[in-house]
Amino acid sequence: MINGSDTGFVLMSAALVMLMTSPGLAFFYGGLVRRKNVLSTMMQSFFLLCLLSVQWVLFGYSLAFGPDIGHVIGSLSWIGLKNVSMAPNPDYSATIPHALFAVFQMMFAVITPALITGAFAERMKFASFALFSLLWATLVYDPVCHWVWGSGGWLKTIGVLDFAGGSVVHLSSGVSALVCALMLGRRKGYPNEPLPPHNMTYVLLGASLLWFGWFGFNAGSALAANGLAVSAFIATNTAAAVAALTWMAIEWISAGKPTVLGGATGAVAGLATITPASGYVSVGSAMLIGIMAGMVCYSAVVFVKQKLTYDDSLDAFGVHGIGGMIGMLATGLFAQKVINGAGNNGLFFGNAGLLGAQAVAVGVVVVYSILLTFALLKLIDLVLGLRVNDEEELIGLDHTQHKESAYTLLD
Amino acid sequence: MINGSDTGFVLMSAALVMLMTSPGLAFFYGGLVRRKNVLSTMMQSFFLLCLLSVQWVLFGYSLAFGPDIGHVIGSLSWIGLKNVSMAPNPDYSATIPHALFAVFQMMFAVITPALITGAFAERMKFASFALFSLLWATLVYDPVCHWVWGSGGWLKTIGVLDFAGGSVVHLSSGVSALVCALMLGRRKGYPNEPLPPHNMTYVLLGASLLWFGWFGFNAGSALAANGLAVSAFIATNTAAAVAALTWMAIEWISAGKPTVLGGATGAVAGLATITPASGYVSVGSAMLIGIMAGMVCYSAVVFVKQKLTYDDSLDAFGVHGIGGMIGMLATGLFAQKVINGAGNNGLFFGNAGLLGAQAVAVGVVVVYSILLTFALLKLIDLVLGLRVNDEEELIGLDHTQHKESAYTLLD
Amino acid sequence: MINGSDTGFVLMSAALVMLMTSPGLAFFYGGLVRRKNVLSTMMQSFFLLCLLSVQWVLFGYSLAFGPDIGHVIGSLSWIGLKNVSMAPNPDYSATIPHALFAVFQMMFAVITPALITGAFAERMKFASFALFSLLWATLVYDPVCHWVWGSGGWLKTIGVLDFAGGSVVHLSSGVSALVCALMLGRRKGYPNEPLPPHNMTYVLLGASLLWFGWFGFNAGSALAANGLAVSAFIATNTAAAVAALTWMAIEWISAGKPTVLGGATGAVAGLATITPASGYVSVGSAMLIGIMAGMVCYSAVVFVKQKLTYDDSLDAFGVHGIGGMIGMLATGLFAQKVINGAGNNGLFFGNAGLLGAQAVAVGVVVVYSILLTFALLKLIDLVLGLRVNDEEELIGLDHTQHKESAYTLLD
Amino acid sequence: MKLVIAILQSHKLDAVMKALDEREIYLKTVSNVLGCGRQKGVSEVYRGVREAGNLIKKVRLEIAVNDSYLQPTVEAIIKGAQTGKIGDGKIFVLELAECIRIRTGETGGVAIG
Amino acid sequence: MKLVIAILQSHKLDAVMKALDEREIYLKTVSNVLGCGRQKGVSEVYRGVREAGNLIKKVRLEIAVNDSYLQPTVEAIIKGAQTGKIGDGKIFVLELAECIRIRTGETGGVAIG
Amino acid sequence: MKLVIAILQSHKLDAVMKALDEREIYLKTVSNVLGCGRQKGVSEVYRGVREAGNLIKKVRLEIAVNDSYLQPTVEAIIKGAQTGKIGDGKIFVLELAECIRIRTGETGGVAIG
Ligand SMILES: Nc1ncnc2c1ncn2[C@@H]1O[C@H](COP(=O)(O)OP(=O)(O)O)[C@@H](O)[C@H]1O
Ligand SMILES: Nc1ncnc2c1ncn2[C@@H]1O[C@H](COP(=O)(O)OP(=O)(O)O)[C@@H](O)[C@H]1O
Ligand SMILES: Nc1ncnc2c1ncn2[C@@H]1O[C@H](COP(=O)(O)OP(=O)(O)O)[C@@H](O)[C@H]1O
Repeated sequence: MINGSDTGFVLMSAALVMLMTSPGLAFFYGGLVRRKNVLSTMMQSFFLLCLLSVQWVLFGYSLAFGPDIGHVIGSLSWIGLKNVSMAPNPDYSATIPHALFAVFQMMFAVITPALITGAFAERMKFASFALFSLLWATLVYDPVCHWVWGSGGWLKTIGVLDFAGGSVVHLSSGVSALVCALMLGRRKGYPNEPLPPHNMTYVLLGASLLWFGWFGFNAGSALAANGLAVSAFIATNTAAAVAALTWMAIEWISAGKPTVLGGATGAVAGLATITPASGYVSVGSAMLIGIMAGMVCYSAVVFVKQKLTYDDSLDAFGVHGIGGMIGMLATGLFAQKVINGAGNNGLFFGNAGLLGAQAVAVGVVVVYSILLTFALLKLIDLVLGLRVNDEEELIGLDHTQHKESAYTLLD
Repeated sequence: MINGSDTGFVLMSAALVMLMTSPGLAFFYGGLVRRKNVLSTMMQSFFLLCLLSVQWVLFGYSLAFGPDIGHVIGSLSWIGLKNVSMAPNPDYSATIPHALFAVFQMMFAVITPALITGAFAERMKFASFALFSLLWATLVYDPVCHWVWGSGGWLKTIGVLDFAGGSVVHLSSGVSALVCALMLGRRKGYPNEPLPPHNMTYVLLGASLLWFGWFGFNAGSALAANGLAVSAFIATNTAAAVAALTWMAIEWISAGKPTVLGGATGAVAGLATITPASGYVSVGSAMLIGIMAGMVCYSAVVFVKQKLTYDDSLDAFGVHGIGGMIGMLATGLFAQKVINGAGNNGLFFGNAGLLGAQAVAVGVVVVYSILLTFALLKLIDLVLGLRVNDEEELIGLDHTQHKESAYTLLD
Repeated sequence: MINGSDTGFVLMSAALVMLMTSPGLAFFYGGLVRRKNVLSTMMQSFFLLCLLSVQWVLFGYSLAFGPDIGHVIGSLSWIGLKNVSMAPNPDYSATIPHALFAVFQMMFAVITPALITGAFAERMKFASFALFSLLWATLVYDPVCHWVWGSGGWLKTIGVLDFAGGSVVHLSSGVSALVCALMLGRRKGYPNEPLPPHNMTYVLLGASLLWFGWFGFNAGSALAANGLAVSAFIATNTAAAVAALTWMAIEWISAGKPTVLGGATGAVAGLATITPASGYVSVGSAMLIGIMAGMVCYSAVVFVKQKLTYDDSLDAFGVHGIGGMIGMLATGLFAQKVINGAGNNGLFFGNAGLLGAQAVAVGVVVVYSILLTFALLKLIDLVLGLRVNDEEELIGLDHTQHKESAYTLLD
Repeated sequence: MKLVIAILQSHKLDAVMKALDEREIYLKTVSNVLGCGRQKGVSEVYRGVREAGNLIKKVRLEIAVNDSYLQPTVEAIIKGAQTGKIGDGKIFVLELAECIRIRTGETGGVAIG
Repeated sequence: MKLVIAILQSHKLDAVMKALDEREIYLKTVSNVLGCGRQKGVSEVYRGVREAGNLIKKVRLEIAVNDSYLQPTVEAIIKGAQTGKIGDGKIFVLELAECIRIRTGETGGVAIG
Repeated sequence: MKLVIAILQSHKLDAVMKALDEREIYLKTVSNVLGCGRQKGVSEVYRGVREAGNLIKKVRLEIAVNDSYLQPTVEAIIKGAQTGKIGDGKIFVLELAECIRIRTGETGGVAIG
């Protein structure tokens, strides 16, 4: 039966998740790039909000959550939200309108490809980006989402736990981002020339709005205004805070000063990492997960990337890919049935099986994302080309892709 | 009887609508003007949040929603929110405190005159703006609001449907904006000199916050956390996305590139247009309405305005006036009783009568807004003058109207 | 019994209060400082969000709200949120999970020390700031919170009313800010050289987000989605609007022009002032309180500070200290049992006793905050020193404390 | 050849550019500067504090001209920028030793226009 | 001694700096300017309005050199900035009467490098 | 007449202005520049990457003076800006051919002050 409190709470949560993509992610990423590319970077988030909203309504939701076909994909019987009514669908949520579940999930489908854009900032053609994102959402996101969350999805069936999208959202986008970074190649000048963030206050604005919106993302994933939502809220906030402190502490010790970018990045890493675990773990476990997130993502961003010298411009892989991976595995370690009866116990609470399932999910999502992203990029490279030309890259994408500039110069 | 879920949902919705005016509209408009006028532009939104909050509590709510006098205006028996208690008023909302209905409506009364400020940006005297807005809110907004939404209001009585303010908010303000643009005259230099937006990232921030807040505006207008709110939420998001895509597609075809400003403007046009229809139409209809919004508002802003060379600086008419008009008529075409039993069927669902009522509402609101706005501006021109003088316009309104500047120059 | 509507409403309110600290306060304060210090200023808010989130979970909540010890402090039996379950704790809130009450209160514990940072902007060492804030939160905030709000707290026992934190949040931080300003000494150049705000649009963004978040702060403090929350919402909005108008009116009369900074500051002063009273007073009283807030805080900021020439850089004392004080006393004047049965009548409604209790609370909090803040600063000065050296102050704290700069210069 | 540097009120730039266009002087370089002159700072008021910062926003115009164009350039600037009130700005003229067009490598008088 | 002032396309700055480095000319001062030359403004489009603002973002490079370094400096700038298309910019050379290093008070040719 | 151009550390501007005021040199024009000199870039660290951008924020001061004021101007700048550490900046002196006050049209030495 429809429950008003749950409905109101999930409606507001959906709004909060929308805010994460734009202005949240738009400003987080936009502040990090150079002045001449800020609009093109923000545009990618904003455009995906538009594009995926339509894709989801038209067929994306049906593919991801529609009646199961062979455990791998949803059927097309819900296209155009046909049969998605205001009655609840107990497979997904017994107390809110089915259409609300669909629109809440829409906001996840929107932000996931937007996360990837961190990898190809400052050099990708707009048309190619748009085509890639549409295909990726359809061929990667929708199936993976079905496997993990769809009724009948095969990863769900083997017991994988992913509360709010560690594998579906962060791992899939993060790994794909790495493939993008490798295939697009580095920005001109990277890593020899300095490419400092053009507006760090935007980065902080974006990170703060992401943190705020993440309450809708994780607590909202309880799909009810209940104790589980509260538990997820606390785990989320705690992991974000701890990961940010961890990151800053490492900087303080190793480089002498904690930085704003470190704090912001650490918080986002903590948020990404706690995501799959947020509805299954205690506040103490959330702290440990936050510490892991801070330490491992820091290493990935600062050491691994610099060693391998690929140009994941805004660290979509280091933060979301690695964070999603740790989070999925940590769920296999720290999950507790006393926190969430619908979940399972993890290794530290006597059940080794869960960790296995989580590892399978990680492996499968990584491999599938790599293969599909690779194939899609190859294809688009043939048809449209991936990168703007050198001259356009030098002039900047705001001018060359959108005929606009972000700021005027004269007062 | 008071229902906690509905109360909580409408409280949050009211907060979201407040956010639309400032920082939402403040940044959307503020980014579009030149550096020297950004504070004066933002100030207009912020100031109206303060001014109208008080006007509404003191007498605005009573005029708009108070006990009906002759179908045209509310009586003064609710001034100072007298008799507006925590018990529900079933005329307006059976499940939330009457006072909550009043404060939710307050946020609509706040944003409506703020929308007009787009027309007189960069040249209107602050005192004249303040006086105009107060009078306009009292003499235009409050009566029109009563006609359409007030218990006993004559447009309501003839069956006009306006879910969240297509006529009350967008049409009334948009048409008045056109009158303001014509009577104030053009900015110095317009249209010969380039007047590019001084900060496009602010425009995107504002547009995104408007989109976010619009969930409170439209879904909140269900006044309950129920299926209708969900339906309005989806229609809103869909129309915004489709209108933005339509706008960008037109640009892409006609000018070679989609722009950030196009996307942002298209989204706002879609949001304005879906507003009156949002609680009465299916998601499919919302798509069609979005396409119409994109195409017609684009034409109004790009072709009509440039042909007629009036200076509606920030396109308050082209976006909100035209959007409100299309939306009201589209409601007459696409409304469906199966979506909202309290509504009616539109032309495409077998009932031509509704379209007639909608057309009457459009005609009446247009004529009334034009006449009153014209008269008010004439009056204020006599008393205070409307425009700053040439020197002040050159120096900029931030300095001359507020003795402030937005940004320092030296680092 | 747990109530879903209340749970959902308080969850969202907690998210809103989180938003107040960062980006709300971060941008309000960050816009006011000079370019070279903007990151260090914003960082203080963001860092406290991280630090206090952890402190609160670890032991802060237990000290403040844990089982009472001698009416002065909570015991340590709730450390790590032990025994803070998803069942309600009727001492604090009968209808929401106890853990939700804890996390809602967390956001108050976060913002309170962040308010103080306004006093030492642009000159305090980061390490000293961090240590000070942690100790202050533990030794000032937690006990004061226990006295006023903790079950068994002695100020609560004598009948002090503080709905959402006039004494606990604003008075304690504002008075401590004054001590900080005095002990740190003035910024180099103050008051002889001009130190204009480097980005007034950020100030407006911050103030607007504070206003928005304050609905969660005050209405959320009803801890239920009910009439009391509605009443607090209206009082909050009204007082903010009236105080802003009052401030701008004074400027208009005395300096010829109303300013954006005046409007923003007035609104925040109104919000701070109404905070303790918001759940106890009528909308009419809220107006009067708003006028008082505007007039008295204006005098404190403009006349008193300039006369005494201490450098409370961002007016944390003048706005929050004075505002909290007036608000606490005004609660003693304007409170009404008909608004909130759990409250009491104030002097104007026939009960002089309440004013006495409020005055005691003000006195106690002022004296305690001064003494402890003084002692803490002395201690930290010995151990770490309080101020950066002259060279570092000249170069700016962004570089010297965080090795970052907020904006790049070349396009 | 001369290099003319003019410091103008920001809001006079458009008028000056128009006056220069009339004299067919199209090439120029513009930048933001802060000026400190006889003009008292436009007083701004922040929370009651009058910030009489005497650094005022100005615009700096740089124009390289052949000698025969010096007179018209100066005239145009004065025409566009003069109000007769304090703060109108200054024109500085420097001897220009050489001018090179990067595109072609041309030097001297032909490179200037 | 000479003062070389060059107006460049913003995105050519890196290449010019590299070319200067190769010739061991390290000291310079850079600023943002808006240029108005033969180049038509990069047309931007805002709500259908083509803003052919003919003020285009450029970078201004200022390099003080001893006379013997003039030639390499000019060469390096041309090497780094030349595309052959309109908008490449100009180099202006002024006679430098004196140069003083603030740190040491040194003057003349030794102070320049 | 001379045109003095000084490149200073941003945070020394106030001290320099004070020193100039003491010598009754009030008129000047200030702008933001990025300097590249012997000073190694203040290293900033973004996600572990040390951005040793060798372009450092500086302030550019332009003062037109009559010849008799040249010495005091240079002295004042040195007094206000000198720390003895690398990065203190440079002073460049150019011959000023003409100076015109836009407000009055006055030229030469009287127009400078
Ligand atoms: N001697 C000078 N050196 C450098 N800049 C100057 C000089 N004199 C004037 N300026 C610039 O010209 C601007 C206008 O000068 P000001 O004295 O205010 O006006 P006026 O020329 O009308 O007396 C100043 O703000 C400053 O930027
Ligand atoms: N005579 C001049 N005076 C000042 N600046 C000039 C002059 N000529 C060119 N410039 C600057 O150089 C830039 C490039 O000049 P432009 O004419 O577009 O290119 P080109 O040198 O290839 O013909 C201009 O935008 C302007 O900033
Ligand atoms: N030859 C030059 N040409 C142009 N600018 C210079 C020159 N030499 C120094 N500068 C400017 O002066 C600043 C300070 O110079 P630097 O070499 O760092 O200090 P110092 O003068 O103490 O050796 C530089 O950042 C640069 O902006």
